[in-house]
Amino acid sequence: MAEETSLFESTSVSERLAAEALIVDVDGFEGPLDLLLTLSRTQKVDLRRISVLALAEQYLAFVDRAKALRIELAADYLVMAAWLAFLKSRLLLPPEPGEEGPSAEDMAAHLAFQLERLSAMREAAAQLMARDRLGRDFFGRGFEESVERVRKVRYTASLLELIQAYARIRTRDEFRPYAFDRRDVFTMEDALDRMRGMIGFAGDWTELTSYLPEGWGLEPKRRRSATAATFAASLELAKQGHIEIRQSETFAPIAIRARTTPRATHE
Amino acid sequence: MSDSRYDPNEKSLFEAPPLAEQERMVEAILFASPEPVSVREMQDRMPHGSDAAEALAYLQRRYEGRGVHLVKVGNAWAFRTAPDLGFLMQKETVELRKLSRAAIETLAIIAYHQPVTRAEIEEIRGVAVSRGTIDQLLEMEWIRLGRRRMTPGRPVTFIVTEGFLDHFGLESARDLPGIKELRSAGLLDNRPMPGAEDDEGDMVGQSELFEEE
Amino acid sequence: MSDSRYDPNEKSLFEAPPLAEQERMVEAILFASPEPVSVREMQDRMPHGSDAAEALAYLQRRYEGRGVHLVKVGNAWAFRTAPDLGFLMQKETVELRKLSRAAIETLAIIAYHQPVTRAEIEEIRGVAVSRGTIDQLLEMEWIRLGRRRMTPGRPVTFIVTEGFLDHFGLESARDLPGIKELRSAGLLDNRPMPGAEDDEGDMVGQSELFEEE
Repeated sequence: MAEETSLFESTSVSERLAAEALIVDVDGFEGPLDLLLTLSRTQKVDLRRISVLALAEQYLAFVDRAKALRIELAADYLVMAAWLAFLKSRLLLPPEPGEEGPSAEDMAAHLAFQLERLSAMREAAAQLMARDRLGRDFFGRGFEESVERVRKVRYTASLLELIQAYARIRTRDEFRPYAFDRRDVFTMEDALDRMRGMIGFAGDWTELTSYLPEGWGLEPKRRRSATAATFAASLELAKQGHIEIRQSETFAPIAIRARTTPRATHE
Repeated sequence: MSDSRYDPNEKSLFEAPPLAEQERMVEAILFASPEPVSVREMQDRMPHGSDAAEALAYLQRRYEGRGVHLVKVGNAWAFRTAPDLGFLMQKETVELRKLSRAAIETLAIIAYHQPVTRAEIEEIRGVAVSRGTIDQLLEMEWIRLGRRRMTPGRPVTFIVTEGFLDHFGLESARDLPGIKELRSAGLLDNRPMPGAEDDEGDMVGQSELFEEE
Repeated sequence: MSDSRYDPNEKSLFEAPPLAEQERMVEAILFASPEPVSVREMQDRMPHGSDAAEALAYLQRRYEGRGVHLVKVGNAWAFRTAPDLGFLMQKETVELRKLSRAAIETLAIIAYHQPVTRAEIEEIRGVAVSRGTIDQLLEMEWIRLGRRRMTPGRPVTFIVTEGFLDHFGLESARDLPGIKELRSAGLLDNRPMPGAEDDEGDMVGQSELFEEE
């Protein structure tokens, strides 16, 4: 069979065997229809004039032989065998009166059509693969001239986007997500800077609260932050030996003064 | 003609370059590209008022019988070496990927029956189509997804690509070998098994493709 | 000539193909090769008895004045598109891109507050304005320099252009809606927080905030 040969030419034997092993289990047939097609060729007639009855018998004989050889047949083959056995009985027996469904002749004709169509597709595939092919028989341009892609980027925006952008800026404070607001935070670093500049003049005990920066003494939130920072800074300065701290009793005002004596004479 | 070079900077805005110049332009564009170029793209790159299709017709005639031919691939055009000179090109030959028998048959069924569903391919081959077969053909860009079939389940369909046409030197799927005979013999029809429910609805097959254009 | 295809299998061993055929061969070889091909190499690939150099001379003449030329590159030959058609080798694609958030905010501030200095823009946005953002807007010709502000340092101011008004379909920058209008038009879904209402009072825009141009 010429078209079969050319079909096979395009595959190496090992690949073909591997592919077939995956699909079928008997003699390299690709399913029952493929097996039927092969069997039909033994009748040596045009597929249109094939005896479906004879073909059914051939197929059933094949399946019997496979069973005798204890070849495990895929379900597909067995389904087809059952269907062909049914078809065979229908072809042989006269139709029962009042029987529903398609006639045996119609079923047989359809099977013949399927075989003819598969055969035609095989032939078409072979013809297709035998055509002159790009990269084998004819060739494209080998050298690729660089087609410069001039990418022009044009930026655009709509009026709505413009307006919304502006609105976003102007109303940012209303709906921005939580962010730590540093405006009301007086840091220890700030306090240290401030106190270092002032401490030299503090020869006498001075209340710590008088070191609070201007504008931080009134609003409670700011006052708390500034007080905490200033107290922490005073501890740091005391530790470094620049100042002394005293508090007469619990919760009494804290006072500080600059140290005049070296740290070594710590009392 | 060779002196009347076209200078794009001197063109008056609405005057198309002479046809001979347009022919040169189409020639240059196609020579520069290894892939087929659509008429549309040529037109876009050519000066205003050009008629790429007309220039192509002239160019095609000019290359008749030459060592390279102008061929049509779908809606695009490309220069390809004359097939009879393939023997000179061992150097350029790329190792063609080996396709399994199942892949070749599946490809042919898609080409001849497109748009076609997987169920229809299986019906024709009488065996399940492995996922790998379809994947391989998709990966080679020889097939792609077509429109979904308007039947229950809305199955996807497969059709062949321009790359497929280019590879097999076909202008369109209509030029597939023997397709006319197959159609007139009714072998491209979908004929459901008598008595079986026609769950694919009207499987129009290639006829759909032909009506479309 | 087109019918006298050369079949390598039929050649008598020592008879060279006709020159016209040799020309076709050279044409195909040069076309398909990714690199320039030397005469020597062509000769090696062509049937025995061929004269690549002579065929090449004919081929070169044939391509004179065409859209592609046969050019010599070192010791080798190649097809190249005609230099005067270089402009066809450009494919212009216009890509529309959205302005960045920084750019559109800056633009909005300029539109609402013009003439406005960079320092003022930064104050309103609350973040520094990069040089690139201003440059981009200048380049798009949506903003331009206004008069210098008569304050220390005499900073430049920015104003929007006719092109800007044109693009956004505005007759003047004064037509831009205020925050109140935006809110009543439902363009702002957030409700003002208590006490933040005076934000709008702030937004005096062009004339009040800064001196008129």
